[in-house]
Amino acid sequence: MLSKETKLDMYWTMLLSRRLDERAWVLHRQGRIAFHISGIGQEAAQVGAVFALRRGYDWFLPYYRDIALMLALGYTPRDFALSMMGKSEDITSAGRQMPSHWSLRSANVPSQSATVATQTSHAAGIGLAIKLRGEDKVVLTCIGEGSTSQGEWYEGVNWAAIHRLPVIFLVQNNQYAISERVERQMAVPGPAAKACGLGLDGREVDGTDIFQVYEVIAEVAEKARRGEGPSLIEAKLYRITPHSSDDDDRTYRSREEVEAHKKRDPLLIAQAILEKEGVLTPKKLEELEAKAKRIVDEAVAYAEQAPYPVVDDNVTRVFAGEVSHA
Amino acid sequence: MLSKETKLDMYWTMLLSRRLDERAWVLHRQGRIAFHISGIGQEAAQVGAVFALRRGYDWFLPYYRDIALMLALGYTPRDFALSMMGKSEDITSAGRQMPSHWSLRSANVPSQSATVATQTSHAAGIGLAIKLRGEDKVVLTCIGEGSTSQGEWYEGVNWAAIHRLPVIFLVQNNQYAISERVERQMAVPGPAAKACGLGLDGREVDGTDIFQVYEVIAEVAEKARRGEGPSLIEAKLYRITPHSSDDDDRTYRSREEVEAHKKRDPLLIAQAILEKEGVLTPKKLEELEAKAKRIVDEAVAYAEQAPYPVVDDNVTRVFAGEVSHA
Amino acid sequence: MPEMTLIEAIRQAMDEEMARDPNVFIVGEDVGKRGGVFRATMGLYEKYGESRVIDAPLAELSIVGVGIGAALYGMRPICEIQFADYIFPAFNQIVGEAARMYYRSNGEWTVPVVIRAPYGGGISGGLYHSQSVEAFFAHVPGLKVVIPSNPYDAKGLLKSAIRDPNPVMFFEPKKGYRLIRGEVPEEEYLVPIGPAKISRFGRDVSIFAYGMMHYYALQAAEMLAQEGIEAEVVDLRTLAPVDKTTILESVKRTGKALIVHEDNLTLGYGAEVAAIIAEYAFTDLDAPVRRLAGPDVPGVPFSPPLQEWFMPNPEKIANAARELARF
Amino acid sequence: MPEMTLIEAIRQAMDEEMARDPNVFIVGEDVGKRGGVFRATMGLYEKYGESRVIDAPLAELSIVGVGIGAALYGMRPICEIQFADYIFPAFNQIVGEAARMYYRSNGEWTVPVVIRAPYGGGISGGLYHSQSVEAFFAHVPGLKVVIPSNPYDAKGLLKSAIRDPNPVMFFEPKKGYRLIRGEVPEEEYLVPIGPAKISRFGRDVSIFAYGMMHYYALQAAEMLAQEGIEAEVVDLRTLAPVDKTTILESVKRTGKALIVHEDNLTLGYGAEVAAIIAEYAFTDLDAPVRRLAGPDVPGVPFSPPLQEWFMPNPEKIANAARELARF
Ligand SMILES: Cc1ncc(C[n+]2csc(CCOP(=O)(O)OP(=O)(O)O)c2C)c(N)n1
Ligand SMILES: Cc1ncc(C[n+]2csc(CCOP(=O)(O)OP(=O)(O)O)c2C)c(N)n1
Ligand SMILES: [Mg+2]
Ligand SMILES: [Mg+2]
Repeated sequence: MLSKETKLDMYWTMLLSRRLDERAWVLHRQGRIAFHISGIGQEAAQVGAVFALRRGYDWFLPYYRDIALMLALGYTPRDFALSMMGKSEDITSAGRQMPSHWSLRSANVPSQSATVATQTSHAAGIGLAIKLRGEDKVVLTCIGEGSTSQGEWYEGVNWAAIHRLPVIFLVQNNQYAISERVERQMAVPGPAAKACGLGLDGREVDGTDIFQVYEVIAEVAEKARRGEGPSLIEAKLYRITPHSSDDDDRTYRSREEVEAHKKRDPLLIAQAILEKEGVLTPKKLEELEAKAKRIVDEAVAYAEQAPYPVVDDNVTRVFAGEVSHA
Repeated sequence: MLSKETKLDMYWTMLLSRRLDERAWVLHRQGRIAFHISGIGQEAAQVGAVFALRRGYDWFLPYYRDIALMLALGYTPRDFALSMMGKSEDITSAGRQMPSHWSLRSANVPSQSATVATQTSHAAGIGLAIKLRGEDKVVLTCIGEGSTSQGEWYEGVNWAAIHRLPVIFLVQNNQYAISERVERQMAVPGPAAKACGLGLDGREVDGTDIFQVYEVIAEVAEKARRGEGPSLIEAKLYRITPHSSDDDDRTYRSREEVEAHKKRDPLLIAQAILEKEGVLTPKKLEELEAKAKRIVDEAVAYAEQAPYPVVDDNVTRVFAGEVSHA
Repeated sequence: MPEMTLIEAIRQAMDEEMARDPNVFIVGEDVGKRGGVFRATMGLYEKYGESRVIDAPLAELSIVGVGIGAALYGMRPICEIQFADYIFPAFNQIVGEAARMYYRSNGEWTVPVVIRAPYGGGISGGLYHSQSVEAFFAHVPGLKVVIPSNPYDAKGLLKSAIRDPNPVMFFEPKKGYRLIRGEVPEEEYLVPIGPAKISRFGRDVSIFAYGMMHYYALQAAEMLAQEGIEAEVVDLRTLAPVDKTTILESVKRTGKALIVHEDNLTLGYGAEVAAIIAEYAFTDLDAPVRRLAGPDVPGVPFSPPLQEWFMPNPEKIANAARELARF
Repeated sequence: MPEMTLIEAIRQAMDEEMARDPNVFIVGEDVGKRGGVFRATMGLYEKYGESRVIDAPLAELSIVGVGIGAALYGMRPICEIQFADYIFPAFNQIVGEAARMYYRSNGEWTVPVVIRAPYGGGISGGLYHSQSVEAFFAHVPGLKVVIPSNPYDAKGLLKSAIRDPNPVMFFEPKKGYRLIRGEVPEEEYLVPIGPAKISRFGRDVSIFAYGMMHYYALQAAEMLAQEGIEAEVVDLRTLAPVDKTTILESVKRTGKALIVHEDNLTLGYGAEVAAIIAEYAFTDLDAPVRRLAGPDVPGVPFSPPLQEWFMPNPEKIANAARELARF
């Protein structure tokens, strides 16, 4: 059973992610950042999954919408703000990568590219290494439902299934791949249905309910640790925002559809649950909101005054081992 | 119901393929050809499938073991012999490709590469074109079970499933990919089990019984023509020979295993059925054997004296349209 | 003549060819209702319907593979790869299949497919939305590789590409999509695949470029002209097959060659141009063959000063050409 | 010193490194019981077990992708691609992921993976079992590309590759697997990745080559020596990063450069070598820079006379070098 503190912590992480994410949209509208891609509506799946695993021990291969997942792993709003602005202190890449291309060595998050599905076979490879070394770590990798159309995805999952590797494939099914609905991606109802053809456990979960996600991930993680192999979890949710700051979603979906889904906002759902359980009071909520605002304000202010990278030897270095990274 | 003539014709095609294939092994041992890859043990699946379709009308994307399939489509032993020896008259490629890299425009067989699974998305594309034009043609594409591990394969099948294209994916499961058993390729019992995750009809058939294969393919072809979409058929059989003339299968499987499977030789099974039905008499069989020998002898003799390609302008031409192919 | 942007010219070429030939169809990610993420196919879904403007699954390999299959059947697919950066999953199909079909079948089969992809940096796209990939494909016999630098050529070359019986890689400088404007005739025309174009004559130094870099090279030539240096600018346009004649004639005139591309230096397209010049114009040369290219790092960095450092621009081109002219 | 074949040296390198470092493991098609289709891993499955010599599903992309993942975790995978021709399905993983991991993470993550693949023609393999693919990868910053031409180098370079913290593409001239023999010391040694080697000194013309073509170049030099032409032969060995210094010093001595490879001409590796020479050795040159390469057709044809036509050989190399020496 989750303690009150943990539940509150989970809620807080979602809230912080939401406020940071919203701020990014504002910064983009103000022309202060070049690009933003959002996790709004997907926070429950991401935070629920992380809390079911062991931070600093298990491995994570997220995808670009995993802001909340990264915050749950210790990545900070300041880190994100620095990355959005391409500043030198960006800890993921020193300003080389676009924002939301995560990397966090301290939390066992390898660097990610933009090319969808490439992380899937990496997750399998990490799972294989864990198994070869006889350890009990678990790997979680996330992806959008559209990206499961890639042959890459299939090959990675297949490896994990054959070798019964400790990998959890979490598909965040937000029903769109940019403009394309899931019916243009697959002839089955959803990604979970793909599991039967690959020979692993496949399940659907309501991705707007953080506690349901937590339960499912905790259960399959335990299975993975026991050597019972990988699982494919489809978290059903909805992409409330346009695909990215470059997108205009009015060309392909109605406002009514989006509004209807806003009623299933995972943040509001968690809030309602916690209020009912008496964990969250109006006063506490106000406090948390104020704290989130302060943290986000500070993060943005810090990043804005932080220096850009300078063009030095480091920028031309493409191989490890030429210098010692002591 | 198949007529006696047709049944005999089916048997004859298998027999001819077998004798041609055996001769290729002999030629290789004698150092008269550089390479051979065999279809022995897979003839029933191949010939059964072709007879269930409309030759000269439907489309075929075979794989390298489909000697019998190609003979059923009108490719001749002489064509094969010319190709084995890299002679100028090789109709698949004028000596450019290794043998068993089929191409036969007159029978709607596009040119094939050696890179496994690449034909799968081509088959989907042809199926798409057929659907776009509103025609009732069907596409058959073959592959080995090991090659269904390729992401390529998955992507091609996925297309056909989404668009309900008239494509039959025939997997010839001969239980090995070179030395690797099917358990190293997938975590499901066999390729047919992959269909459920892709959203199309998947079936197993005894690939050593030509008449069972015929029935199944005829049925799913009819479905495809009616616009009811693609099917995935797994023909269970066994690769009786080494992978190719370069292989030594004693390093990875026992002689007992191979001998046991020789008892399920599709040629003997068909022979027994036809003898029982009175379609095939000892005399007829003798006749057919003699005819096959004569045809194969002649094919090899012809190919051996045929000229090699000469190095001319044609050999440097890499683009269509530079000359008119009148 | 109406003026239009690069992307409008590209859209018009597809529109006209779809109207002309019912075998032409478009397949790619978000090309339908969305009209493509850069809006190249805007309006075509509404005009030609979902069977001719097909939203593909998110899987580039099969976008190309399905295109190849349809082309074998006699269709004329235009495959859109959303960003050139995402063409690698389809590499096997393009290099191993499309490029070889004609040759390996001794001419029995052809693959009339056009593969369009926006490429290039300078748009804050970081490593995975900025890449130049032309060199990989220009190395492959059996592929034509085309990169237009202006609306007129873009329209005329794309129409030629769609009608070509061979696979054509058509890379579009996305930074120029809305930036580069130019006149485009109302009446039908084609620009042939093959010939390069001398877009500015000069006697002091030849600058070879394509796409966005050609646009910058013209600006650099303007700057140099004010200093009395007359640069000749050659728009390579068709990278494969390469137009050796125009390259060599230009070097014969100027004796000096600068090749510019935003792709990284090593084995970028400039290597081939330099090698051709070093072999066939050796006696015409009176200076080393110079290449100005993106640095040899694995992609264009995102951060503004790093991106600036990576990308060639008019100033950098002018500097390199000036140095060469003074050699 | 014991003499051995190229493939024995390769096997020995893997064996020694597996014995030395428990993180080293092999993954590929048929590498286990079968010992690889060319027998490069023969005996290693028996010695190290199925958890360190892993028969992969028939899917190159994930052979490399799984290798990358394991490398990120700290393992030292050796990924075997059965034929270089089948590396294209893995192109996205190699070029987009392995090559960029270090750079994109500002050095936080490294991918110490070795990707081995037999390459090259002359073995009646036709279009899909003969290919040279080094140029694609030598174009990609972040990859090291190594091609040995003899057992000594093969062993020493492969051991260095396995210990290298970066992704290394290791291409093996398969025609030479059993043909090329040479002495290999009993004691442990490494050959560093990076430096080219002048394998024969001469003053008249420099021949740059690697792999099988280097083997032939030495034979050509013998033929030329009998005619009084002293060819210098440079074994490039490491194609990326390229050893400019050795190349330029050799050209300084001879004034003449011939580059030989079996990959097709256009944008083959020779283009880069020629471009480097044309830029940095311009004043040393007293003849055009010559390239001898496979013709620009999409693959090596199968039929004996066509294969013969495609492949460079000692005679063709000697002819080209002779012509250049007489320029
Ligand atoms: C290989 C590749 N092709 C195309 C893209 C461009 N792209 C970025 S996100 C995206 C849609 C992804 O949809 P989905 O997997 O459902 O994830 P979502 O964005 O909906 O969370 C596309 C097409 C890419 N990043 N990588
Ligand atoms: C992409 C690719 N990788 C590797 C090979 C080498 N290869 C040729 S056949 C084969 C095994 C194929 O096994 P399967 O698909 O089961 O077909 P079978 O040969 O058993 O009929 C392999 C690995 C290839 N041709 N293409
Ligand atoms: Mg989605
Ligand atoms: Mg098989």
